Amino acid sequence: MAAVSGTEMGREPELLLETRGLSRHFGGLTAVDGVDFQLRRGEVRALIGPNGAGKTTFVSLLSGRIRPSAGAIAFEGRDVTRLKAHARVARGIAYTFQITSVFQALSARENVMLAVQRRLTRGLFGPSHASLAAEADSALARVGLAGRADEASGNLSYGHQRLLEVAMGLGMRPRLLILDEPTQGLSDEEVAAFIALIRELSESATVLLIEHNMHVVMGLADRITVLDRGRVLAEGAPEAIRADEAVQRAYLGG
Amino acid sequence: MTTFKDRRPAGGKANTTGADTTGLKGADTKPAKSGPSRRGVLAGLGAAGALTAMPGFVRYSQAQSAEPIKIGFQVHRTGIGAAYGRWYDRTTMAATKLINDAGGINGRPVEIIAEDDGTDPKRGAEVVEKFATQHGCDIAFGTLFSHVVIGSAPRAGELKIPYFVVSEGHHVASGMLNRYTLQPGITDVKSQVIAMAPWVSDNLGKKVTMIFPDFAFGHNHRDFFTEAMAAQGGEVIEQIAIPPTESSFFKYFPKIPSETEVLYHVMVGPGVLTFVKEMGEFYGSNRPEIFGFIDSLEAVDITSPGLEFLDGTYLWEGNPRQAQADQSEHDKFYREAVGVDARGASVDDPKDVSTYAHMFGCWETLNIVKVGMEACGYSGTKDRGALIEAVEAMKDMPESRAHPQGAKVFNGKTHQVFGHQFISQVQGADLVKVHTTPIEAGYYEDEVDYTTQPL
Amino acid sequence: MDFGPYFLLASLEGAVGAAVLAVTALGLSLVFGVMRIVNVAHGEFFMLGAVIAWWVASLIGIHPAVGFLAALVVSPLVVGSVAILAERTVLSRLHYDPEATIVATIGMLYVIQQAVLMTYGPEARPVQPPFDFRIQLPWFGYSAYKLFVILAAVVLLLAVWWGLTRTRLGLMMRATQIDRETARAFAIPVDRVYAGVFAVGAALAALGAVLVVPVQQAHYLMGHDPLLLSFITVIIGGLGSLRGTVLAAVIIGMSDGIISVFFSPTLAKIIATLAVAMVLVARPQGLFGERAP
Amino acid sequence: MSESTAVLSTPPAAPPTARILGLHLGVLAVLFALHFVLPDYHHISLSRIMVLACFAMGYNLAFGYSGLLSLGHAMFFAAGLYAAGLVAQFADIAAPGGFLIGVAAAALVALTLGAIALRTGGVSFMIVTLMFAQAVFLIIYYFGTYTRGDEGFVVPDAMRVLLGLDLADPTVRYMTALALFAACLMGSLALARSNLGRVLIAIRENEDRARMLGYDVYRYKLTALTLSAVMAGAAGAAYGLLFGYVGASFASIQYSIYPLLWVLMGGAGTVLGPFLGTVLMFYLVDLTSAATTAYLLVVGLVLIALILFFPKGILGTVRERYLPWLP
Repeated sequence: MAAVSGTEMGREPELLLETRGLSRHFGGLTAVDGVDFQLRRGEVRALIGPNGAGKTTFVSLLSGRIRPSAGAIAFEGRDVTRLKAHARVARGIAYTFQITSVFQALSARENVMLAVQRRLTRGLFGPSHASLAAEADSALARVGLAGRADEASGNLSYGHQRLLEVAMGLGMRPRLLILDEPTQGLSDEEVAAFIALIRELSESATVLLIEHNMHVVMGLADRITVLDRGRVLAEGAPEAIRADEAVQRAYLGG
Repeated sequence: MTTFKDRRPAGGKANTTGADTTGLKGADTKPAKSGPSRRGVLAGLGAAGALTAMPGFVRYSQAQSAEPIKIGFQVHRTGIGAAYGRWYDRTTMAATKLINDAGGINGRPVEIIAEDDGTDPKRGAEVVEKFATQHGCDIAFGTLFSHVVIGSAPRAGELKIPYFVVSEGHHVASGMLNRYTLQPGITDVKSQVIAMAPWVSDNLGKKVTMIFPDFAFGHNHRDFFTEAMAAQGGEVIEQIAIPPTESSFFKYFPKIPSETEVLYHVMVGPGVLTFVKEMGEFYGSNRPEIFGFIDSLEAVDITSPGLEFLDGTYLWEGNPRQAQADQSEHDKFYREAVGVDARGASVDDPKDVSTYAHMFGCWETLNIVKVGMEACGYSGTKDRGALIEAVEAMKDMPESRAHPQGAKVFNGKTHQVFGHQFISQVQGADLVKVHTTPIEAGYYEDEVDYTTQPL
Repeated sequence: MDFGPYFLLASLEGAVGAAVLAVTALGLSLVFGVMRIVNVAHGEFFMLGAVIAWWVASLIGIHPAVGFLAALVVSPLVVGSVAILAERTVLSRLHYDPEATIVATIGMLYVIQQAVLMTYGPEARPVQPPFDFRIQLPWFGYSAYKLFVILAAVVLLLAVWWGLTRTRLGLMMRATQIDRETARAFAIPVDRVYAGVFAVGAALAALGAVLVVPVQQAHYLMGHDPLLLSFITVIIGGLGSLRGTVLAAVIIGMSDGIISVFFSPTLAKIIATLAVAMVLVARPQGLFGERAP
Repeated sequence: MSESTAVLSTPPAAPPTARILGLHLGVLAVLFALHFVLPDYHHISLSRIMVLACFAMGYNLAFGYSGLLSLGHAMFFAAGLYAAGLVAQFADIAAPGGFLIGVAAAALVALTLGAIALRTGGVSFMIVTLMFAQAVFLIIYYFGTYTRGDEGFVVPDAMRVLLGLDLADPTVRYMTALALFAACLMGSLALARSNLGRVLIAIRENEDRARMLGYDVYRYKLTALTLSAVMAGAAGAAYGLLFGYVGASFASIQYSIYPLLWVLMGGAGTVLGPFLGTVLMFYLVDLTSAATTAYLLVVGLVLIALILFFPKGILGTVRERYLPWLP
């Protein structure tokens, strides 16, 4: 299956992440099947595909939450295949969960402080409470949650919890931010605000986004990768993907 | 075996503790040296009102209305020692009643203050503290299980409250404990075991296999008996230790060598019936001679189903459970006072079997306390040291109502008493005494001289 | 004794232990699997079963076999009722929160133990086996009743298996185990199923105790070891896997018998204990669990 | 166990440091003052309670803050108790040295057995810790030649000396216990409010999420368990040296369950909860045992009532309803 060739820009941006022959089997089932994938620094990439295409498994392999059955992953030119999840985070790969999973008992601020703290911590004890809180508050302000910093995050609305997740992502200052269906369950206005936020964010980080909402995908992505049954079905600029027949078959023809 | 050195500094420890830290408000109590400030503040509060209104403080303030001799009775009401505790309780109450009926001690009535120690060393220590500092007891008394004794004794020593144990453990005479801990009412296990060896070797056989629980009590049997048997020209050919949590024993029997002439068993804990029953199943009618300690069969009816196999075997008894043909009038008197029938069960309930081989120790100890207190003119807690010295001065204790188990010799240096031991044979439903050891058969060299320690 | 007969003896002993353990642990496993709670009072249900067996047997003095059979019926019923009472008044109000349940069942442990101490007393009391028959093998004798225990346990296990797979209650239990919410949607009275499971679990402990009490004795502190062993068995067998529980019971029971042939007993216990721990470290889902919880 | 174990909630507001510090120093000041006014029995008992409360606070670090439900903490207490006791008995090492060796022994047990146990989680962790503790208990029996098994042994008086002061003296004992207690209490408080404490709470609340924030969850858990063991071991060593007895009953499963009960009663994940729970449990047993031999029955019923009506423990409930700033 030939990949749609991407739009050629003036110069080739540096590679941020690359996978070669990445596979993962669960028992007899192959969720990810020999995927070769490249991500350039600074782009916003959307990962789409029908349900069960292996999108979440694929990003879980990238983030280190699960181990690959075969293949290799390189991040910034270094092999991270054997690296544990937390160590990959330290290298700059951040992952936000599909199902909202903030620390419900902690305040919004403390949630973000946790994200900031790891980055600033050397050894067991890290920076002062005040400096952490200040940085957390600025991240909360960026996602529009400044007024809710002291609220227990479990009491926040669903949309706000999604925003909090993003604020935590911001707090980590990742090089690669992986967002798993970030707009699921959000209202139209919330989605619009979210698009603006990701755009702003993409200036400082590369973004890999799993998304069902085509409006979001088309509005955000520089390039799109389509997964189907664990393989890369197509890859290219949004317009090219929109026009691709194989993609349409996969989505519409079932 | 490890010997536990006495590490007390020769001149006694740096005396930071002052005379009496236990003192209650009794007029005869001196304030603790450590506590003048504490006492001062307490008195200065004047208000003890506020404090005494709290629940735990009630007895504290009532402590002096009457003037009985208060004996703190540390009793196993719960935990693994509960079956023993109940009979220790009855014996203690019976002895107290007699003492009181006869005018008490120095004209003062005896009051027993019982507290459950849960058969746990930590709670035991707390209970001793409670006797000394809250109940205002004159002495503490009555403990059986060794770990409770060893856990409590340091506290008794520090609080300087005489601690009379009825434990049969070797811990007192080994020198591990302190001058305030005494065992004048019951022979210790080392002496019991040593006294058995000559008879076993002469009458049952020279090649012995021992089965014992794999903890300190069992190890005492293992070490002392093996040594004593060797001295008799016999030999312990196998030692089978049973782990502390075991509930079935059958799989250990194949470890018994076939040339075994005598099987020596001492099991402690509720598993004994299983042990005997399985031993019967294993051997059938073709068995070696069997000799055991009755400790684990205390409070157990010898006619219980499963114990049939014991018929014809021999048991050590600290005091014959069943009234024997040559029963002394002292035993008769004691038996009746406690409420035990001729078969060793409660007169109210023939199924309620006593711990006859041990509980006499409570009776005799209380009588020794009485004699000791009267000898030193005991008038209050300030005379505790004098009481210790009075008991240490005791030696011969002839058989009497006060000593219904038989005559005894007390060793004031080691704080341990030595008495006769009995060997009974199970004959059908009966335990028939076949041998009485002389007191000297249980003697061994002193391992400590407590009298050199400061009071 | 030669190695061969010794090994046979140890295996027989192991099999008896395994049989009782399988029945007892199955009760815990059922509760664990369906309700997702740890019942620390399981050992006390076992003890209660033994004590009630003694009571029944000593009330019916006709023939040991009659007393034993009566105990086999009465004891699990009484213990099951106690369990239902506990489940309705305490556990259901805790909404089966795992930690809260542990604390509450520790409380029950104390209550049951103390209540038995106050009424039954601290003595160890024997129950006569229904038949007292000794089989003489060439090397040693063996109790026929113990062989009966193995047989009875197998029959009981088959009965439980039948009950779970062939009866309506069993179906409801399994449905509830798989998914509580869906079961509720299918109009399964989940609350009553929970009460039932808790009762059946306790009744199985009581049955295990009735089987063992002619071999051991009823004593108010006897629940400690069965609890610990059942606990281990259920975990090793794999959470919620009844087949795993039974298999683990056989392995643990047999190895307890056989290890004692080769090592000094206390050392054997240490080795066995550490082995169980290491199995769990290597396979947290248990030996027969399907996948990590 | 489950991830939904919100045993506590942390204060949403920025913690009022002065008030918190005041409260805890106030508790210490009251304990100091009580030395002068308490009747002897309660004075002795409080010495013991403070030592055991250190055990409970150690347990709370693992269970309350990090969500590690261990059923084997007796092994850490026993490691401290036996190490301190055995070096006193056989190597003539007196109190300060013995105490440090006890603490080191507990840390060593945590770094070996604890490190293995932490490879598992949830119910498996409970069982593995239970098994390890049981093995430690049996090992104490196995080496009965030195440990005297169940009987235990008395720590020689001459070894129970700290800086020339006799630890058996009531005042010295009380003040030593208070010093240890103060160290553990303020240590717990500092930890609960530290960055480390925040990570531990995060791990308790949602281990997976903490990992995806880049925290090496295993290393943090091991740190928490080791700190917890250090406190438990310190309590054990202090217990042996202050009260003069070392015995296997302190390594039994009972002593793994006690700290769990104390912590749950006082409030898991609260700094003062373990102490409160220890005090209440002690007096519950002490007062009921004076009134009835069935005190365990009362204890059992109280436990059930507590968990039914105060599931977050006393201070957990207080924090939830009245004092949200309580650490």
